[in-house]
Amino acid sequence: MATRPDLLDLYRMMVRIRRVEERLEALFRSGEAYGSLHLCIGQEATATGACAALRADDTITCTYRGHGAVLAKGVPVGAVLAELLGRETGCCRGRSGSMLLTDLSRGVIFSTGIVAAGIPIAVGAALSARLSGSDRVALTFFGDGAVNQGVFHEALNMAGLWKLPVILFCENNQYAEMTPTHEGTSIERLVDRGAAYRIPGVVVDGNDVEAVYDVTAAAVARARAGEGPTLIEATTYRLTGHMFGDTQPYRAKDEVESWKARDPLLVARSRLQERGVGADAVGRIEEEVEAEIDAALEAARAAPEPRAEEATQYVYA
Amino acid sequence: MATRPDLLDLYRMMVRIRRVEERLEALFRSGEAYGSLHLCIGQEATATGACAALRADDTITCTYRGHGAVLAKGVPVGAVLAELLGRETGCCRGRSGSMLLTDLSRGVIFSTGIVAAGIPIAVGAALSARLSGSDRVALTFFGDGAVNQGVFHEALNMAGLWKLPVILFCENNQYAEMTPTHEGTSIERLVDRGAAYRIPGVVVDGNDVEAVYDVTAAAVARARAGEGPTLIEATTYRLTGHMFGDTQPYRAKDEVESWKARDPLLVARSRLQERGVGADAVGRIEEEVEAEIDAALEAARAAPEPRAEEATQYVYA
Amino acid sequence: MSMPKAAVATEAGERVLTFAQAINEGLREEMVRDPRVVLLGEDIGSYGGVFTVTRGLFAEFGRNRVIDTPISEGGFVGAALGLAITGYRPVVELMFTDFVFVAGDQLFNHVGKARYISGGQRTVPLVVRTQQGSSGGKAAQHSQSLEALFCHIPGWKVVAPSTPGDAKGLLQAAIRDDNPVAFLEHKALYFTKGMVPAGETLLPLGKARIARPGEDVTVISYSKSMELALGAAEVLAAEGVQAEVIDLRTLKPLDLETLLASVRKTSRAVVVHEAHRVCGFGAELAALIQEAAFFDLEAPIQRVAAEDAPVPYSRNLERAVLPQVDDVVAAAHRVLERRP
Amino acid sequence: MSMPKAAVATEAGERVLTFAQAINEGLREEMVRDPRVVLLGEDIGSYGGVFTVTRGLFAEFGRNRVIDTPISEGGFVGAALGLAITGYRPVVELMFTDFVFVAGDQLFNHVGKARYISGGQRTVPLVVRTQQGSSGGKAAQHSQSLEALFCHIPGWKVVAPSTPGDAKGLLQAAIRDDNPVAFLEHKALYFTKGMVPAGETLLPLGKARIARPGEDVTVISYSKSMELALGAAEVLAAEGVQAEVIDLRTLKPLDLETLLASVRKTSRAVVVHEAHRVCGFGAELAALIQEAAFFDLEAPIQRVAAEDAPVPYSRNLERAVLPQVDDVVAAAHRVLERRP
Ligand SMILES: Cc1ncc(C[n+]2csc(CCOP(=O)(O)OP(=O)(O)O)c2C)c(N)n1
Ligand SMILES: Cc1ncc(C[n+]2csc(CCOP(=O)(O)OP(=O)(O)O)c2C)c(N)n1
Ligand SMILES: [Mg+2]
Ligand SMILES: [Mg+2]
Repeated sequence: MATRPDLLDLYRMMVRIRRVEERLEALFRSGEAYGSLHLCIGQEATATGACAALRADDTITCTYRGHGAVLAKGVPVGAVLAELLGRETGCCRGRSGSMLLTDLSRGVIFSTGIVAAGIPIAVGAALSARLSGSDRVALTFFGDGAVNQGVFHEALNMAGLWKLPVILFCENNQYAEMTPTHEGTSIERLVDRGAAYRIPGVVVDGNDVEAVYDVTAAAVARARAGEGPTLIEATTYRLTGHMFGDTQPYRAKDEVESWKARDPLLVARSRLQERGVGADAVGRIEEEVEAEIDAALEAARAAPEPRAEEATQYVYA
Repeated sequence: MATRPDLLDLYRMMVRIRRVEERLEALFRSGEAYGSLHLCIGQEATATGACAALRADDTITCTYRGHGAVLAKGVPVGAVLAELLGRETGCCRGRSGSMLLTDLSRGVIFSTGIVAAGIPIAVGAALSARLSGSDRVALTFFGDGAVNQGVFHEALNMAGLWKLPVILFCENNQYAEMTPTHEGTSIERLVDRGAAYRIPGVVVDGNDVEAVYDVTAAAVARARAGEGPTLIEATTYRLTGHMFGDTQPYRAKDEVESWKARDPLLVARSRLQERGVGADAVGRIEEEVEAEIDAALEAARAAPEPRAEEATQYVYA
Repeated sequence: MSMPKAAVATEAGERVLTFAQAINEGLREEMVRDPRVVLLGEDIGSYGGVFTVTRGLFAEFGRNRVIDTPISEGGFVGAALGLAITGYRPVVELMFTDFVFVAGDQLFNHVGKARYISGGQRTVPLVVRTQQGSSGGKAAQHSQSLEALFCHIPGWKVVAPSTPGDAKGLLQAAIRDDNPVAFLEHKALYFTKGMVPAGETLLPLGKARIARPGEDVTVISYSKSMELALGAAEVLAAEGVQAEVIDLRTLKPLDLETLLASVRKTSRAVVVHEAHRVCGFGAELAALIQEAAFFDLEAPIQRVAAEDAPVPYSRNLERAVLPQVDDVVAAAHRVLERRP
Repeated sequence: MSMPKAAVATEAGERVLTFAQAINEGLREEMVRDPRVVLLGEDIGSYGGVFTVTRGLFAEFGRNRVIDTPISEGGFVGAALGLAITGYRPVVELMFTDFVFVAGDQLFNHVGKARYISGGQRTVPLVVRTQQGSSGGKAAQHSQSLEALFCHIPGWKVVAPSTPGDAKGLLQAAIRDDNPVAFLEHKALYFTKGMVPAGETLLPLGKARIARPGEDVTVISYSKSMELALGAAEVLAAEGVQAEVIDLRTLKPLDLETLLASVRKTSRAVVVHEAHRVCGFGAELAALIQEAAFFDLEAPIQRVAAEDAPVPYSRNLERAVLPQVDDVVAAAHRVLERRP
């Protein structure tokens, strides 16, 4: 198994995601970005830890709450910001917006706005790796609500049956939209569903980026070795609403506060401190990330919108 | 719990189903019945034992392999034969044919040709019973192949979550069409899937009609008592092809022969013998059933076809 | 958004309500009237629905009447069918019309066919409320309009209101109808306002409305595209052209009589919708009108609809793909000017 | 049913094959030519498919090329999409077109949109083979024809061949096409016979074929309904009416040019298909033809298609719901006789 990346690098990625999300929220507020926006603030450790365990040629599928994963897989901030500003320089030339981000060159093969629908696509990517003799793996992100959708079941059954190199990564952020996880299913640990497909399951603290890295790296190693899929349930929490505009009447302030105390950035920062990394190094990251985003945003703003005459281009090859 | 019905009565129903199926096969051969035909020969004990545990007001949903269940729930032979001859006197006025038999007055609320699709409908019928304060239960039949379909998962999740009075009855006849069960899923006992929904599961010898009755009656009692759903896996075997015309190249003659030795009618007959029921009583049943079917077939043949002018009637209320 | 208290059923008069409030009131009154009416859907319970349509209903009617479901559209549409054929009158919320494809098997192979294949035994009083169309930037999987699909597969009635008053009246009729009804709301209409009668407001399914009378050209539309039709009529009026604008309100059954009477008068027709042009409902309208009124027509029927591309994110691409007022005006010009 | 050994790719000449054999041969040749072509579906492996189409391929190519799936249509269409965007060229068998509704979300929200929403990054060389229509008595859930749905939602090409030779040639072109292609077979055609070229048989997608030339009326059809069109043309010929019969072969992209040339010549058009009339592909054809050739038409375009009812079981009801040769003849009479 590969060695765990430097925590400072993981931290930098989490800060990048957090700051991009905050920036996007502001851009929505001002109307520069539009449509719908699902932030992953509070969940940066899952995307970051999981993608850190992947190679460049490994693939991921993401949900509408996928900005973090897309960035963590290496898509430049500028390509994401330009996409959400509807620019031709966006990673999807302004055709996808927030929910459908794709960057094949970085292995982001699909993001979907349909709950659970990325899972069978990832199973196909894993089958593709198997058929071509590659030791590439496919990882698919989905939420706690997705485990009640039919294709979750169908995809896991195929993954288990064919022992495919796929990592089934469930981000259990305690809610599916406004509905608590446990109003959607009667089982306690979602990961226990793996047994229905002979897929081993593991629960991990989703706010601890190193723990996430470790379980994902183990699952990746299993998959590369031909030992089949792993179901990972990362326990986490979204610190903002389900989507832009959600006023969150459905949860107590206490609950949010208790999770804020376990903010994945805080967790990483205090661990860095324990390990003797100075406040200046951490602070520098903040500055560098801000500068990176400022520059990316400036470039995105300066970029052209897609041409209306090309509105029907890319429907067919 | 209700007392187990007389084995001779259960046997009579199984003989009725067997002889109707054989007659239908002949009617297909001659072209009097047409379309597609999925026989349940070899599986008579599941339909018979399960339906014997139900009240008249309990509901069932069936598959395209549903003639047996429909008869076992009390639909007259004549209504089924007339339907398959495309007559206006058929239980669905010649609109359904073999795969879609319905008789609301007997609680057969849906038969479907789509694998697994009856399961959520039965969950709805169980919810209906709950909402109306009735202790009615809903039972849904499906095959071993159906457990890999998305709505199986969705429906069981709802059933478990809401603790509905539904009996999930899987007839594991070892094959989904021409594909052995274990090429469709990696788990050994299908019933273990119940754990993914906190639904207790039980495996039963599906060729032993009394055993089937017993487990179903227990599940029904649980359901009526408000204790929720039960998943039953009845191990059985279809002794004919998947459908009319299937030459069964996919299975060894030995295998078929070994199951023929466990034909549910044989099992019941030898038990009757053990219990001292005379050969004449058993023989009389054969004769009575033949006479019943002869009369029903004659009536069906004499009945009118639906009028072409009424072809679009019943689309809308 | 705060909601005025829904009016008491016996109270007379009209009030200004939003489209979402009108539907909410329509649902509430039907639930008060008939205990068999139950709601199913995602986040419709204490939250009141992501578009606020079911607000207050959970508190008033409780969890046996307003049922929050897991994210299992095939499963809960199937369950609603099971309810409908055993005595209930379920109203299902499919959060976005795009999820019709997730529940397609239950909707089209089961719900729509349930009555016919039973030879009339089953009655299926089931309403699917969903919302369609674009509100800007929701992109390919959250902006579709799928009325043609509900019209193509037999067994469904299809309703697509354009005003709050129509929405309430048609919804109440849909709930009392003994057939499956696809009740197609439009996400960009929810916070538009209009006069809504208090109390029972039944509008018959299958009756179109002449939204604006005129003599020169018939413009046929429904749902939010009525804005385009009426907007174009204004522009045309300034040019001296009197467009007759018809709001179909119900697509199936279709009020062909009202359409034909208008087309026979104007000899020219333009149909407008937000769904894709290819095999859209406008094709059916064009085919029907030319079948029935060919010799009354002075020009080919024009369709104004979405291009053959998924709905894109970027604002100016979306504008290029979806129909605009200008496109309706241009189509009217074509039918008015084009003589051989 | 026994199958002749598929012809070697270099062998010249034509042989008589069944429709099923022609598709089998087309698949086989493409699999030999291109190792990226893989098949997925239910019972397609050692059994060779319930309609015998994949017979022998499992033995020849093994389990990595001919992949038997669980009964999980949404799952394996999604997996095929994953394969297609990572370098494979999957050909999926959906056993019955009716199961399109089970896999609808992957087909329409994902496969069809995959290229566009990625701004052209993804290429999706994926073929869905399925079979439609009636072969008698399979009733409401196993007899549908859903081409209009594939045409309505952008991103799919749609092919519906009527002869074994066309089936092979169009299938090979579909497999080499870089877009999702819905390849719609008809269950009642599988054991019909026709001349089929040995070896590579590429027919371009989007080219219609004049199946029978004529001057008096244009009859447009595709798939098995071509039998009705040609049957009616015989009847009409005996009456002295020369029908020009066009086999569309590909519905999307549509060969409008060939259609219009014919309609401009005959001034009369009848469209024929087995799918439901309401919002069927015939509506699109009628709308397009009147848009482009209105002033050339002498009569309204007539549609011959299934009634607005699910396909019933009973033979005589089924005959009443589905179009028959007589209906085509009657439609031709209407366009020929009806003058104001
Ligand atoms: C099939 C489908 N049903 C419903 C929705 C609407 N929807 C969007 S996000 C969401 C909640 C998903 O919850 P979860 O899987 O826990 O993911 P999270 O949003 O918490 O990341 C729902 C219901 C959808 N997009 N797709
Ligand atoms: C959704 C769906 N997919 C595929 C089919 C075709 N099909 C009909 S029966 C069958 C096998 C079902 O196997 P199983 O559930 O074991 O039931 P059995 O036929 O053995 O009773 C298949 C694949 C179908 N009817 N519906
Ligand atoms: Mg969640
Ligand atoms: Mg089976």
